[in-house]
Order: sequence, then C-alpha cells, then structure tokens
Amino acid sequence: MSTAIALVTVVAVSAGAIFFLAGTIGLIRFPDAPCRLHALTKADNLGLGLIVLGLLPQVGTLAEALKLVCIWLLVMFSGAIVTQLIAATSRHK
Amino acid sequence: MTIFAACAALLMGLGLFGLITNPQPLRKIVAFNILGSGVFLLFGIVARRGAAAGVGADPVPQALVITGIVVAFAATAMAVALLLRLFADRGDTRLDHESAAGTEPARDDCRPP
Amino acid sequence: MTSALAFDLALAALVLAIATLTIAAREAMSAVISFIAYGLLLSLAWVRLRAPDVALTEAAIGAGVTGLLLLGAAATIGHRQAGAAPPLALMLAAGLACALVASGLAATTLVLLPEPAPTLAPPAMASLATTGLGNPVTAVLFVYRALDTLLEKVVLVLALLGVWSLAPDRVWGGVARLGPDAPPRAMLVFLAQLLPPVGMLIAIYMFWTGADHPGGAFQGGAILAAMWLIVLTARLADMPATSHPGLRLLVLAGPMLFAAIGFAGWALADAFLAYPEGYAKPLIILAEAGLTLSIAATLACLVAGPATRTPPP
Amino acid sequence: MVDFLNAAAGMLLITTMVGLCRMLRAPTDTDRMMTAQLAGSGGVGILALLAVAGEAPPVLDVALLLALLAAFASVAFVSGASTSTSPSDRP
Repeated sequence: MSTAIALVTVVAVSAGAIFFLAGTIGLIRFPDAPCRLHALTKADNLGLGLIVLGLLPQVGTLAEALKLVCIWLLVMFSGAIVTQLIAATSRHK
Repeated sequence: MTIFAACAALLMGLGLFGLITNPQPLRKIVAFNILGSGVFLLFGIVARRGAAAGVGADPVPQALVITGIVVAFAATAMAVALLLRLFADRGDTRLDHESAAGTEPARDDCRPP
Repeated sequence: MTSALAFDLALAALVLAIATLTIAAREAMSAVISFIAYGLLLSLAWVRLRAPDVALTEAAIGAGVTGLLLLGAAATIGHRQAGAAPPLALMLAAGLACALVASGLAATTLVLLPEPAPTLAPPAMASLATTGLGNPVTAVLFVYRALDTLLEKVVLVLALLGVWSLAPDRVWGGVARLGPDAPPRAMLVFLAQLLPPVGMLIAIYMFWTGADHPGGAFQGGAILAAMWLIVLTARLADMPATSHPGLRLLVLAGPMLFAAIGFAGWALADAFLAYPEGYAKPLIILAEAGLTLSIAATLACLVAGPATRTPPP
Repeated sequence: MVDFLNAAAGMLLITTMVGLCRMLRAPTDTDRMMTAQLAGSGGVGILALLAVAGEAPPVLDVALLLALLAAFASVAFVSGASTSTSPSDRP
C-alpha cells in the first residue's frame, strides 16, 4: 500500500515539475504576449496542482493537507485573474 | 551556510556599487534595499551558526532582523516620499542642484510665511 | 546532504543573479520588477537558514509592500529620470572599492567568525516556559527586547509623520491618492473583492499562530495592509483623509496600548515592560492584536504617501 | 522520498533560473512581470516541496503568504503600468 502511495507521489510531482519546465520553455520560446501567458498559466494551475496532489498523501495532519489545497486554490484563482489583467495591459500598449 | 555567507557579502558589494554608481535616485533606493538585505542575510548566518537548544537558529538575531526589515521599509517609504515631492516641485529628480541653478522653478508653497 | 548543498548553491546563484539584474537594469521600472522577484526568492533563502519568521517578514514587507511602494514611484517618475551615467573611471574605482569591501566581508564571515559560535539560544529557550509562549522569536520581540520593539513602532509612526509633512500646505490634512485616475478594470475590481477576505483570514491566522509558531504582529499587519491597498487601488473604498481622527487613532492605538502595558508592568511587576507572573501570554497577545491593526494602518499610509487632494468638507 | 522531494525542489529552482533568461532579454515590462509571476508560483511550489520533505509545517505558511503576495505585486504593476505616462497630475 505504501509503495502505491509513494508511486502516486512520484508520478504526480514529476508531472508537475514537467509542467513547470514546459511553462518556462513556453515563456521563453513563444512569439507574443498572449501565447506566453498561456504557457505561464499551465505552470501555475496544472504544475502546482499536480505537485499539491502528489504531496497530499505525504503530509501528517488534516490541517496541513487543507493548507496545501488552499495554497493551490489561491494561486489558481489569483493567477487566472492576474494573467487576464496582464494580457489587457499588454494589449493596450 | 558558507554559501549564503559568501552570497551575503557579494550582495552587500553589489548594493554598495549600485548605490554609488546609479545616477537615478529611485535606483539608488533599490540598491540601498539590496545592500540592506545583504546585511540582514549576514545576521541570518550568525543566527544559523548559533543553532542550539533544539532550535534551528538563534532567535535573538532573527528578532533583530525582523525589526531591521520594518525599519528599512520605513526609511524607504520616507526616501520615496521625498523623491516624489522633489519630482512634483521640479519636474525631474536630479540631485545635483548646483548645475541647475538659475532654472529653478518657483515653488508653490514651501516658503516660510 | 549533497542534494541540499546543491540546492543551496543554486539558490544563492539565483539570488545573486537577480540582484545583479536589478542593479544593472537601465529603466527604474525594470529594476523594481526584478527587485520584487528578488524579494520573493530571498524568502526561500531565509527558509533554508531555518528562519521562517524572517522569511514571512521578508515576503510580506520586503517583496509585497516595498514592491508596491517602489512600483508606484517608478510608474510616476520612471521615464523622466535624469540618466547620465558617471564617467568610466569613477565606475571602475567604485567597482574596485566595492569588490574589496565584498571580499573583505566574505573573508571575515568565512574565516574570522568565532568558533564555537556565540549563541543566546539556550538562555532564550530556558526562560521560554515562564512566558507561556511557544515561539522563541516572539518571546525575544515581546519579552527580552520589548523596549526595542516598542521603539520600532515609534519609528514607524515617526516615518509616517515625516511622509505626511511632505504634503503641500494647501492640501494639508487632505486625502492621499493611490493608483490611476482612470476607472479600474472590471477584473481588478473582482480580484479586490475576492482576495481581501481570504487575506484577512490569513492575516488573523498569522497573528494568532505567532504566539506558538512562526508568525506574529508584523506579518499579520503587513498582509492586512496589502489587502487594504488592493481595495484602495480598485477604488472600492477611499483612503480616509490624513486629518481623520479615526485614522490617527488607529495608527497610534497599538504603540499606546503597548506602552500602557509597559507602564502597568512598572506598577505590577517592578519594571517597565515587565509582565506580572502568569499573565505574560494574554498581555502579549493583547498588545500584538493592537499592534497588528496599527502596523496595518501605518504601512498602508506609508505606501499611499502624503496627501495630494484637499480634505473633504 | 525525502531525496526525491528535494530533487524535485531543485528541478523547480533550475526551471525558475531558466525563466530568468527571459528576464535578461525581455522586450517589455509586461514580460518581466510574467517572469516575476512565474518566480512567485515556482517559489510556492519549491516551498511546498521543502515543507513536506523537511517536515517543517511553518514553511507551508511561508508558501501561503507567497501565494497571496505574488498576486498582490502583479495588481500593483497593472495599476501602475496604466498610469505611467501621466505624472503631471501630482501637485
């Protein structure tokens, strides 16, 4: 059982790290601002989400697990709005 | 720990360099903040070296750094407010007033009554 | 152990690289944006140095509130700065001098620091039980060095006095202006409605947990200030006039409460800022509650700057 | 498991470093702000990994604060960027 849980953690955290890497490469390689923002949100939402998902089985208490989920929700909500705002700023320039 | 000690020393050197050579006052303020964070990081090394009695770092330098960060913010806010007032009165942020003598614009209400 | 070492090495390199970018940036706005990223990453370094209290303060004040202050200033004057770089000889001389200073400091920290390291951790931990607190840093701030903490609050209030005095005479006691004159974007308003309730919850948690775990009045106050500033930026509320008695009372309430507790200690426990036996923790939490609100108000007012509009009738 | 989580944190750190290259040659301030946003969420990820790897629950609080303030800095930038050309209305 513990091996299965460890496997879940390893797979999810690795996938999250790969999404972060992909987001960064997109930020460097994509030609214009909306494309780069698209890459950035993948790192924010999916990358961090997968890392949080992978970490959830490893934490000791329910409070810590809730805190992890809160962190993800916070980053996802504010990230979604902030990227909208940055996109609007870049379009007005 | 030695890595961060070297990092702190280099940050102080960088901040000092920026403080001396940057011509723009706002960038001088930013450089001053980097210089300060280097000093704080050095306190962090001292705290980490003093780890004992079951705590990861000596709490006394940590408390000093927390106080220092707040005071550094207060100084930065004061400097920025002075700079913005200078800009509002003169239209630029040059600090070398001698070279601009004679072209000084009339101040609106800073004169004593 | 080696993986941790490699991590530290990469982190230090990253912090140094961003600091170099910040110093080398030509435009003030670029320098300020790099400085914010620098502050965010520096709090990682503080976590590695086992100082989560400082990491929280650095993230909240170093990156958050200072970042907003500098961004506002850069947006106002960024493109109009006098920009003549000093002559090359001066640059070289300054670079040489700073390299000397840095290498001297590095030599001092790497070689000359005393061994074994002096530490006040054992006495601090030994008397922790008498305070009833669980977080040694809060104990240092509010018990062993309480006078310093009180004076630091006074410094904040003095800085605010200085900033407010920079208002021109005709708008004395008026309203500070924050953010653009143009109506804010709908998304910004939405964020300003969504984020502050969450932020206030986190701020209260940060203040409350500070007695026993990393956190405390500074961190909670800085978060509250940040949330207030978001609301102000989105024009959901107006900054009160600097002559508003309620605002002035809010700024002064925390330091005055703390000083009052200090004087009560004179009467009840024989020393200024001493706490009567068994009442240390409730008194400290009371003082921290007042200070959290005052710090929030003071930091927000410092960022908003001096008055720029005449006071409302 | 601890080694794996540390390695993942290191991987995220290197990713953030690569993102820094973007900042070096970013054409506009908007791009720089995107990099700062990436540094924020990368920092949150690194802190979450370190918190679980080192079993230090307070580090999660730092991650929570970072998540909150990364958004705050972007808001400040967006509201500042739209005014950057009209400084004359200060007294």
